[in-house]
Amino acid sequence: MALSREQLAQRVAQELQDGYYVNLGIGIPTLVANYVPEGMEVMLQSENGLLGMGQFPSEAEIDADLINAGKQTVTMATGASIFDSAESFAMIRGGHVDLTVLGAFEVDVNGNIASYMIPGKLIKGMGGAMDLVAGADNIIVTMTHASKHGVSKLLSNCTLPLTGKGCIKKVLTDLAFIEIKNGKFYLLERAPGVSVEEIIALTEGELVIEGEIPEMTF
Amino acid sequence: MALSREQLAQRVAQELQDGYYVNLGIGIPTLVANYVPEGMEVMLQSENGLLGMGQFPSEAEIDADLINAGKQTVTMATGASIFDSAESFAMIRGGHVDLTVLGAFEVDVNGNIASYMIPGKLIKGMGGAMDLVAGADNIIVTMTHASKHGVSKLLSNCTLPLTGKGCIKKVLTDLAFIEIKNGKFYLLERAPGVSVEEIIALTEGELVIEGEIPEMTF
Amino acid sequence: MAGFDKVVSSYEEAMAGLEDNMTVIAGGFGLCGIPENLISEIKRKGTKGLTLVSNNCGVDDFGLGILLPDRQIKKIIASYVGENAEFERQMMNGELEVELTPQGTLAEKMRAGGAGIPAFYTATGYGTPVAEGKEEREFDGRHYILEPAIKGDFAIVKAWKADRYGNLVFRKTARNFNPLAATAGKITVVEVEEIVEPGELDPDHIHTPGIYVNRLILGSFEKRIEQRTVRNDA
Amino acid sequence: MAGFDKVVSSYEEAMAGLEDNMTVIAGGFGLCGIPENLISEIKRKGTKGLTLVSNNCGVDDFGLGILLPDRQIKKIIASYVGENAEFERQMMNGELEVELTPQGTLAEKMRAGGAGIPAFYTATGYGTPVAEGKEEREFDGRHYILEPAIKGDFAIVKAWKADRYGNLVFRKTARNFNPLAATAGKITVVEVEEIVEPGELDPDHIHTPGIYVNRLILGSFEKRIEQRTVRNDA
Repeated sequence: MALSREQLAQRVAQELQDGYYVNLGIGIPTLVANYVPEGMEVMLQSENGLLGMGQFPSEAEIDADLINAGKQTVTMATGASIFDSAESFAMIRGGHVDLTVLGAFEVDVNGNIASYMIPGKLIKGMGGAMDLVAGADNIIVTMTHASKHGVSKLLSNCTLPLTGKGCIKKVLTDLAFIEIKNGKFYLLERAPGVSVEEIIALTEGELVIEGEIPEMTF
Repeated sequence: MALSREQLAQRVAQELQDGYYVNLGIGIPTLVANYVPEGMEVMLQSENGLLGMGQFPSEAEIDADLINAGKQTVTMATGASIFDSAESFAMIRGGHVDLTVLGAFEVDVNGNIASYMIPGKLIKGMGGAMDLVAGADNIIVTMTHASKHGVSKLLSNCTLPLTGKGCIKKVLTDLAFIEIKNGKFYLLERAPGVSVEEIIALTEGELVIEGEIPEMTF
Repeated sequence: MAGFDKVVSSYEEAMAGLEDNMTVIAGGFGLCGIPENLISEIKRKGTKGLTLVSNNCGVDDFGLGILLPDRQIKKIIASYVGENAEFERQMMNGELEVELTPQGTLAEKMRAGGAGIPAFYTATGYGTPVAEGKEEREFDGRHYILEPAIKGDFAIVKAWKADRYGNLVFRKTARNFNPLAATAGKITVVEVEEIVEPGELDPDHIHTPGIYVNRLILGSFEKRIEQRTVRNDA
Repeated sequence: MAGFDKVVSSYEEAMAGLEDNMTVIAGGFGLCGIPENLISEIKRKGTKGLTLVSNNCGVDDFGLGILLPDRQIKKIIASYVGENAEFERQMMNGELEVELTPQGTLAEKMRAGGAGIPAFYTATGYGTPVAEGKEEREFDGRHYILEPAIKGDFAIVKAWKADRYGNLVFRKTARNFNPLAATAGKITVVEVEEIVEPGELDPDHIHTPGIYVNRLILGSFEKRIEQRTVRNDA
């Protein structure tokens, strides 16, 4: 069965390591914070200028001067630091963030990602996404494998305007965990109960299947 | 008579305005701080990361963590701020300092300045001088008009390696106050008791003399 | 102290000299740390044809959004916009020009503007619509694009505390773009919650040295919250 | 807390992995705010062929100058050097390569290295020996040169206080190049006068966030003064 939002977050969380500085995008990526493995600590970077983002505040703790990149009120974790936007993106662009998790509309076999703009619809802007994909070595894209109508989002070539070129190496969809290299998708894992054939059918870009593909475990 | 070091500093100080942020180079420029006119306030920028440099410390105040760009122990003036070297030169390069005063070996009619290197001698380096001359709109160079052997330092073309190209507009020597424009030196003032002829004789670059040249007043 | 006292006593004085068709750089992220009263003064003045540089454009009735109804904004350079209906309408009708700029590039462009760096290379936006018309270049086998600096005729900034010399301290994530905007205005105007005497702020903890600040005004702030999120167990 | 605890217990551990021919970026201005014990550890280790990036090169018996007698430095990138006799001798004999870099350009190169900016334009050095071999370009009628970023295999930094997570606070003008060096090392090693628990430093007043810091060690410091200047009337 396709992974739930929570399962997607859980599977991403398995990629965390103790001491990782992590930037989590809006949506499913945000949920990853709920599944940090026991005994492990990660520090969340919020690109509006906060390293060490804490949980949401209580009513009494709400502070208009303390928000995250999604403009939600938050708190600071112990050992947090505050900085301006240039410093925040120096951190991101300079490759100091250990893991970036973000959503996308499409990715392709060359590691291109489209995530910010659907022509003809209202264009809200890329926010920090272009900086995040260009700056991070270690990025996990989380997305549904295909649209509701069965149209694949893992493509030979992205059709939408790009957020970044050649920068994505790992994609976790509701059906599969996939690595991108050598201009191809490599199937690493499949969602529990999802067959390799189902994944092949919903993957438009070239998909390499080597040996037995294990099911994800949670 | 040629101006003394103190008179040079005094004459430069006449160019100060209330509320000026000023960077004073090592040597004669440093003395300018002693002649800030009554009722006027200026704030001294030290390029190692201090805005609001105070006087030298008492023995009890000496602090190894508080020095100026000449590596001398100093104090902070009221309202001072501390910043890193990138911020300090952002300030300088970005043109936020109102007046820069520095010494030189040579200047020429095109506003070129040579101040950091005499080939064949030990080369110590330019420190912050190249940034200062490139970043400031308002620079006063203080120097002797000629060498002890009577060789002019106000030239058609600098002979030494340049610190900056086309960036100097005002030069105060021990003999004259000179403006540089249109590829020429313009004599603005002469030191008390120094004749225009003496200045002409010691100025190698083209010198324009328009009307009566007043003596400096102190 | 006259020479370094940056305090002005009215918002009219704070924004004096702002004229039609000028470029204004504004601090703030969403509605957090925005110079709300300086924006209101621009609305009151009715200045038109402005190019605004700001990460966002406020909401319909707060922040930079309040400059939309009277068509005061000609162009906005921002990373994320459209949180307001009037913005969408003007953009769709071609009444408002929008130059989308990645958030980090926007921050760096402001910093560069203030720091005398006319342009810099960044990998951000390479191969995307942002790269169109820009120089591309390889360094060590990686692709970058050239981004020019941004400077403003005015910068409008919100800080927490200041001394009369214009030394600024920001509070929590209300810092965001404010220190960068402060460096990039020909005239930088700052509104703050508290003004103290010079010497009261620790020199080691000043975020923006007063050299960048031209005018300073004491304000009172609504500080509207865009996404009021609380935890359930609290 | 294990994951973010950057504290190591020996200087040997602090500089582990430093090998011959690596590039080391060092904070400090003159002898102010230099990582004196980390430099001593490099001397003790005897690492050779180093490229050093630092505003200055210490004096004969203190600071980076102590790496000269054993010829540990192959090349130095600095703005102002030669405060020591051995430096002069090695430079004159061609035993030591010196790349003079304007102070502000040096600071900006370190910052760019840490910030993922591969190169930037600056007017500093245009038309001077510094511009030789560099691209020149006009923006708005002014001349600039292209300067590449600097990154180090190691960065060695002196801060005042740190928490165990590596969040740093600097003191007075001992800050100088230190925060910039901290961002530009593949491995950034910091020595400090005091280590406190996470949460003890005000998040608004942290100069260098811990993300840049790999190793942290508590040191004791001589803090030698280069020009001890006092006023007469005091």
